[in-house]
Amino acid sequence: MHDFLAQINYDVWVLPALLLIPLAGTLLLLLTGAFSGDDGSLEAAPGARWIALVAFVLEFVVSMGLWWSYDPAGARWQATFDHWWIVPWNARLSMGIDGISLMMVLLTTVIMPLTVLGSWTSIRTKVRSYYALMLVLTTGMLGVFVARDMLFFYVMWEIMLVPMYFIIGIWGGERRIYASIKFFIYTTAGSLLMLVGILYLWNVSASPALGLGQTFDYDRLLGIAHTHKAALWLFGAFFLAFAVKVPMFPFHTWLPDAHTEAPTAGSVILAAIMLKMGTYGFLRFAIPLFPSAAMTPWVRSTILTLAVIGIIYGALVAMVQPDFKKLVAYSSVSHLGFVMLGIFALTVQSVQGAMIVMISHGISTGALFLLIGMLYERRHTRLIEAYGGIASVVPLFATLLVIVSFSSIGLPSTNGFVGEFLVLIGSFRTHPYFVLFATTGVIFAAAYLLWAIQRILFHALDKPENEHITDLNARELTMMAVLVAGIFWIGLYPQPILRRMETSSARFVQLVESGQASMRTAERGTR
Amino acid sequence: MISEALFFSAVLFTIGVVGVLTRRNAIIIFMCVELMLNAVNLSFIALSRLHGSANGQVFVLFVMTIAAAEAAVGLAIIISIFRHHKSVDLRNINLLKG
Amino acid sequence: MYFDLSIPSQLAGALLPDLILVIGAMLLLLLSVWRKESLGQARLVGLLSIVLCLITFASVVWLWRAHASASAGIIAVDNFRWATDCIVLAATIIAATLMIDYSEREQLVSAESYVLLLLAASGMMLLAASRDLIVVFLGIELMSIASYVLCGVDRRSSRGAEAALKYFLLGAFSTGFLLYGIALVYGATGSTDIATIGTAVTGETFNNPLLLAGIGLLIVGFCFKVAAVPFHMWTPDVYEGAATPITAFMAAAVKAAAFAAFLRVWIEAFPGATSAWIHPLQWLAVITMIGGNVVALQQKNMKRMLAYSSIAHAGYLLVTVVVANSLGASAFLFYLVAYTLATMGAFAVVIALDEPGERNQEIADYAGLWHVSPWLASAMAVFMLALLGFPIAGGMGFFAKWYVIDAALHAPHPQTVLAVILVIASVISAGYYLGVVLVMFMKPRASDAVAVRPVQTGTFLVIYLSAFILLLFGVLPNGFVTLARDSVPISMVNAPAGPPVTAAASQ
Amino acid sequence: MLQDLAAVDTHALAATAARYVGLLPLIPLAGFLVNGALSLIPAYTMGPGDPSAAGHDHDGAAAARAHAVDHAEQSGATGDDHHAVARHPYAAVASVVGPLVLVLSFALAVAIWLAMASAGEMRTPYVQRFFDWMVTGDLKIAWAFQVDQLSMIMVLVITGVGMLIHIFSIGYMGDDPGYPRFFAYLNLFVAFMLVLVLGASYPVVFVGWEGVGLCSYLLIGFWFSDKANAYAGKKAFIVNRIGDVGFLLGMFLLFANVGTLDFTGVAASASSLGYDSALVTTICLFFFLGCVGKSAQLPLYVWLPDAMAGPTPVSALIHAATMVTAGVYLIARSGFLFAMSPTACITVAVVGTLTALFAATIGLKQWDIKKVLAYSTISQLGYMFMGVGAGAYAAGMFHLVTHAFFKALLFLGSGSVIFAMHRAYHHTGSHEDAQDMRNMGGLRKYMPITFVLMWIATLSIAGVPPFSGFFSKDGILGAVFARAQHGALADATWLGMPGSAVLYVLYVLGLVTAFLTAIYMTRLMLYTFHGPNRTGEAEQAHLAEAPWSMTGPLVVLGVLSAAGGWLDLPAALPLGPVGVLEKWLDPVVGAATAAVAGSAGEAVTSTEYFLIGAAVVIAILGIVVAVARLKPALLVPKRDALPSHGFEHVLEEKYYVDEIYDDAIVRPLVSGSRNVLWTGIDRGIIDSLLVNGSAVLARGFGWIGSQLQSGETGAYAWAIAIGALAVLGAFTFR
Repeated sequence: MHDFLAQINYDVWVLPALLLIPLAGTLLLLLTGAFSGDDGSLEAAPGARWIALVAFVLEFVVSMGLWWSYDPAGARWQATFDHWWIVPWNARLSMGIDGISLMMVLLTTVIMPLTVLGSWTSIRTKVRSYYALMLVLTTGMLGVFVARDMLFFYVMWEIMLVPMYFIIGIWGGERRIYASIKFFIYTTAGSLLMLVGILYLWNVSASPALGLGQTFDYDRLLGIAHTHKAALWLFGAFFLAFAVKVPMFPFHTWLPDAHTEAPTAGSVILAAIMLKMGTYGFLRFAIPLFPSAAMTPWVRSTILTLAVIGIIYGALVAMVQPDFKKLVAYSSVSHLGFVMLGIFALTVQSVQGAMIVMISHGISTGALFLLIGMLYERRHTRLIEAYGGIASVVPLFATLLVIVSFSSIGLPSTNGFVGEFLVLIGSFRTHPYFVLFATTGVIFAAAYLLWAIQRILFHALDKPENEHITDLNARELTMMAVLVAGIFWIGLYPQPILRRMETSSARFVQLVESGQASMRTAERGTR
Repeated sequence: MISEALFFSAVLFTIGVVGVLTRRNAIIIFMCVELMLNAVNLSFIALSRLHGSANGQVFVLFVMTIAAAEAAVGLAIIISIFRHHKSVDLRNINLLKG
Repeated sequence: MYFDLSIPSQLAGALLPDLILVIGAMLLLLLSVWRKESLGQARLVGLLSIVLCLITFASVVWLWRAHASASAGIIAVDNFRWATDCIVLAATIIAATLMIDYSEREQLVSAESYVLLLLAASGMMLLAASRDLIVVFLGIELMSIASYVLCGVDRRSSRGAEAALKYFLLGAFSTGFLLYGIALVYGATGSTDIATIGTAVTGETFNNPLLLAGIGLLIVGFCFKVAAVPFHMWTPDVYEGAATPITAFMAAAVKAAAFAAFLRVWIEAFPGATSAWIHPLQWLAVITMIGGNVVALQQKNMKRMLAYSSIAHAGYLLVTVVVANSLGASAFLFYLVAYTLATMGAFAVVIALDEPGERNQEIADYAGLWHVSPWLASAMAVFMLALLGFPIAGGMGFFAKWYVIDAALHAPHPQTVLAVILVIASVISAGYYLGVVLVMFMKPRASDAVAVRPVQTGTFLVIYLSAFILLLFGVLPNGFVTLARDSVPISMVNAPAGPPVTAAASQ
Repeated sequence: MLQDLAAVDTHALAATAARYVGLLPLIPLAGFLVNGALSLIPAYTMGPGDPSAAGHDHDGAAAARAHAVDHAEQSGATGDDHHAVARHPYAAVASVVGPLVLVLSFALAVAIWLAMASAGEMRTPYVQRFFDWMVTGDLKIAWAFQVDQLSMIMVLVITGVGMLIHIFSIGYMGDDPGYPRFFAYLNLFVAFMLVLVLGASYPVVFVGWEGVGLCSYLLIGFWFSDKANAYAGKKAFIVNRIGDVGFLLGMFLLFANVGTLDFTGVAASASSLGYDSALVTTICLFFFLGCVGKSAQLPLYVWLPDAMAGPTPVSALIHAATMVTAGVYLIARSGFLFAMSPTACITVAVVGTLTALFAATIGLKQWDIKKVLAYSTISQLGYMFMGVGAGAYAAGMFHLVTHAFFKALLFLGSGSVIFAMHRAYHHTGSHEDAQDMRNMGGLRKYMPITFVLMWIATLSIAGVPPFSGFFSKDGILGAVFARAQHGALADATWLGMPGSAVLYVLYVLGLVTAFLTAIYMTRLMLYTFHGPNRTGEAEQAHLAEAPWSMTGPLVVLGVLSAAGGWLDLPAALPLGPVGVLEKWLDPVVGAATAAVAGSAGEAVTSTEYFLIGAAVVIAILGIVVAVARLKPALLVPKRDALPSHGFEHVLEEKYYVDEIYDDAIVRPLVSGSRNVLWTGIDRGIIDSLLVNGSAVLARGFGWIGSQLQSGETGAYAWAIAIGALAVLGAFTFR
């Protein structure tokens, strides 16, 4: 495999190719749309979903090479690509992956084909536009994960909002308009302050002494020392952008609405990938760029407290949701709390665990949303109380829902456990009391999900309209099979993933710790 | 001398402003504006003399020309409004608001 | 190419584009009154005025490419002027194009409106060139008087008449303030020449109450023209009442030219008094940004909403005036390009969907537009996102805002707070810009909705070319960034962009 | 990893059957997969390609299923053990696969055991590493199994008893439409249980620990269409999770201080934690919290009685013989930790004893035959904790084994009874409760084999010699008494009280519990098998012994219950080889036992004979009292029964603990989450007030602004003038 990849110069072109393949798909869809003259309904344009599927599968195949080409012991950035962009501002199309980006890129390319399958029959109007937006969205998301230039990163970060806004607003549920605009404004409000922060960084990045101009280059920005006050303000700006995206309590209220109203694929993408951008942002930008601010004791303990509150609060609120999708949405708040805990606890295990939670939350919650979508497609309601006893009508569905739920609960031997365990065991070393509370989250996780599946799958089948729900078909089973395989793979043998991320996670921890240390010595020096 | 002229000019200007603010007849308001312009002209003349430069006087000529043009255009507009509203009372003219 | 402005013939050379435009406009005026008024004749005048603008544009570009320079004098010969001229002329061309289609739709026979457009444009070009307060005044009046008339160009419309009256009365009123301001500044410095004033206004003299009052009144005058809160109140009414192409013209070109003069005066004449005017201007910028946006949230009518949006953008542009350095000028120019294209594009869409008598302009009338004409809706979405300042999908709008924020942060007195407020104001603006997108894409088409007519050629070109340029340069803004960076007023070319900013988080 | 393998190669078990230890859980897992597939195959009929298009179509397969469900609903009697009657199309295959995998596992277990027996004394465990699980930084957790004497005992019990219960289930569950699913779950359970006992590190044990919880959840809710069953399953899992939090925190604390989670590693460096330090006590108590949940001790026992909602073989296998004893196993396994903390040890013993007594009192007044057994199980588990808490690991394990025999027998026997009762009611179409003892009586006539076997088990659990329960219970009580006399625990203080006094009290309470045990078990037997039959005239004709596939396993268990005591005879009663089990376990728990017990061995003294005598007397006394006081003839069937009063009623209602938990914890939590967190904070404060509030605020300002925009030119002029004044003012007063 390595030889083959080297032979085709894989590392050289893979990242731009990954960004361009979806765009090519978009173009194709728009062109066919422009010349067809039909209304773009599923009946009129059945080929659109095939175009999207082929594009996403191609994307997946191309991206898989990264799995082998990435060398954990190799250079910090791999598969790098660098091209001029906005010359007067010295902004560049600069990309590369490390272990953390690698996993996020692969998560994206794995999830996206499944979302197409998840939309296969449920999206019936304007299908070309729908899939075109999905493709654009993919470019944006991948761009965020591979960007090494802050301006490029920001542009990609923002551009994702538009397709998602349309996906929620056009193909969403009843309150889709409210949800979409809330989603957009909430997240924009967070990220625009980050824009100011990025500009500030850019302004201070020039070092005339070394003959270097202003730059957006991530690695050079890493090396800039800020005064503590400036660092705090900058961290605050970045924090807001990422905290909204994560979403951390109390910046989370856009999520239940967006998740609930989005079409299935939208919810899956939101949960599986877009939320991870927040935590990825912390890992890549907010903390390494301003370690002294992020690790200021009061900042750190505030964020850890919010993370732990998020874990418990999200679970408790999830417990009382009448709408299953909303329940899963709040469960995301809880799961992402674990991620934040792991990141800010700053040990190798906790960071690795946070990454695993990010991946496995993508898989498990994605799967949950797909399953809800399948149910919704059949019964057109997401209310838990509308079901009951359907396990006897749809045993395959029930089996899968139980498996996925238990992975979300964090049953050992599924992915959920590995992540939470690593987060908690790692965090315990630095913050035992936070972990004490966080660990109770596993009880509530069991409470809300088991209660929900009990009311959906079990009890008597007492509603006549539920008696004729059809069980899953081959397409639906295919996508679930992929996710279930992922659940058990990560649960039983996460080592290939952990190994690939190990260097990057360790580097993150070490970078922050040394940044903290240098800050301390600097302060001591000034005193 | 100069301060008296400037003060006088300021008073005239203020009278013009107050007229604009208090009157509701478009033509009267326009005349008040003309008063303001002429008050400024007075200042220009005085200052021109103070500085001993011709600029101020040149400026006054321009202002007078432009005021004339403005008057021509303005009266035309007021006539046009009168055609529509049969009135030039500004209190009646508020189709556009919000 | 070098012009010695003390020699009349060379002065005329330096004013070549302006002269071409004015003389051409006069000839067209003759043409327009030559024969009995008819739609065809008006259309001919319109087309010829576009040609004239193009010729003028070519002459501007020629002078620009020839690196024309000049001795100190009443007019500037610098890239800032050429860049502003280009924007103004482009806006005029767009307005004339839209006017042709609009007149045809509304059966409005008005050949003189094109001539007025040209005259207003020449006033604007004069403003862009002015380095003397007399010229500033002349330019503003030339522009304004033509605009007053343009507002009421549809004599059948009582709303048009009302708009014209309000604009005229308030415009004249504010002219008084501007003029008084000029007079006081003249009194304090003994000159109307901007450069001379600049040397006179230094740390020692700027406490002169005459000067301060003059600067204050100049702010009032300029802020009226650029429609800054609280001098903005004419804007929504006038924009709504005027014929839509004229509104577009005013929203883009009038504002651009007024700002160009504002900026030049501030950069060249008053840097010595920065500490005096910076706080009032900051406050004006803040209340304009916030005020324009919050009131826009309440609007139901598309034109009115765009009017408030233009007020908000005046607030953003005021930030560049607060910065008042070369970076601010570059940011201003870049912003202007994006803003002009986006706002005129949006008005073009309004015209495309217009029904005779200016009906079908409520935002609610746009419901479900995407389902019946997806491209038009998409273009409108691009314009809205551009005005919002969103990257890629909003094209250049993002880099424009980016540039302004950068200018604010990079100023000698870093305007971090203004930058943050700008950002917050942008978030508020998302409420109504997205509201339009939402209505077009996510609401169903009303059953009694008017069928969308085929878009007329000129409007079509305006809409899609604007969108295309916005998007293209929204991905690769290199060309415009370089142009904007090199197009600062002549006095700033050799001056440094201010001391390198050190790590001060706020000013 | 290669180095580890090399090290293992030198072990005595390296070349024996033990190297196939990985197959032990894999075989039942394979059974799970096969049976699981069987249960899903009929369900999988290729539906239409587009679910939304055909979502409401009434396609054939769905109709058939719906009909089956209707049938299940009608035939499901209230509260009884058997629900739908419809034989699954692949039942025959499942009947082979399900038990067969257990037979194979058992055979392999025996082979490994034989290898161990022939390898001679083995002081170190045989650890087999398979592959890395979670390795990052200095955390190294591998998938590894550990074969030693302790795990082998458990493996034999699990596979052996499990095998018998599987065979029993063929008959018991034969007519259930979910037959393959049942075997799938049961197989999966065995697989996880084997992982639990074989795991070489705490995290691997935890996999089994939660895995069996999953299976328990699935099996309790096996007849999920009944709301109570589904609820009970969920309750079991959640209550267990509370304990699991303790397990997790124990692991975290251990890793943070020792740096490893392997049993061998922790055992090697446990002494670094400091004898009787707060740290080691905390670790132990956290682990014990896990045990409290899994083994249904106070205060987390509430799930186990409800768990009786599952099919009876499940109750026998999971909720009596194996899973619930995992806590005892864990403490025995962690002996090296507990031995370092007398405080933790006494806590374990106290909780165990109190649970034993508490559950026994409730058992006195239950009418549901399975509920009696459930509380009996809790009580017996309490005994085991008393034993391991007192550092008598071998005695605790011994009771675990004998309890597995006689309690499995009791449950399967009761299953047999319920099966007969249900069949009788089914024939007559009656909807009486097939599990209520008031509806039984006099069954010895109809079910003689079951009757005899159940009495063997009853005598065993009551502690009547020479049945197995007598020896194991005596071992525990004797150990507690011995610890009270001397040793580390006697010298320690517990909550300010001297350890020896506490232990003496525990000993007495243990005796009281033994007395109560004898009473409630005799009561069960009397009401079920003796006296007149209260089932009903019509039904009596259909009461009969179950088929041999069910009684066969009962017989085997009966033999084991009767003779199990010979596994570990006390020195005082040398009826055969003395202390076999204790010697066998010595390499694993010997050191820990010695640390707790002190150097003095348990010499055969007159005290000991006295103790044995006391226990026997108390057991017999209990039986006698029960026989004398209870009058089965006076009992009326359930439907005619009068409500009980006073303390009796409190016992019948189980001290209202469920209700208290419900009112004090569950309801406040749910309503607090709904009304305070969700409606109040989430939707109220954050969303309405802050998020939408800021939007409303902006719109409000906008509204004010647009109201100011009155359309009056004069007003606009005023605005300009005021603005101008303000600007001038700003210049003047700057």
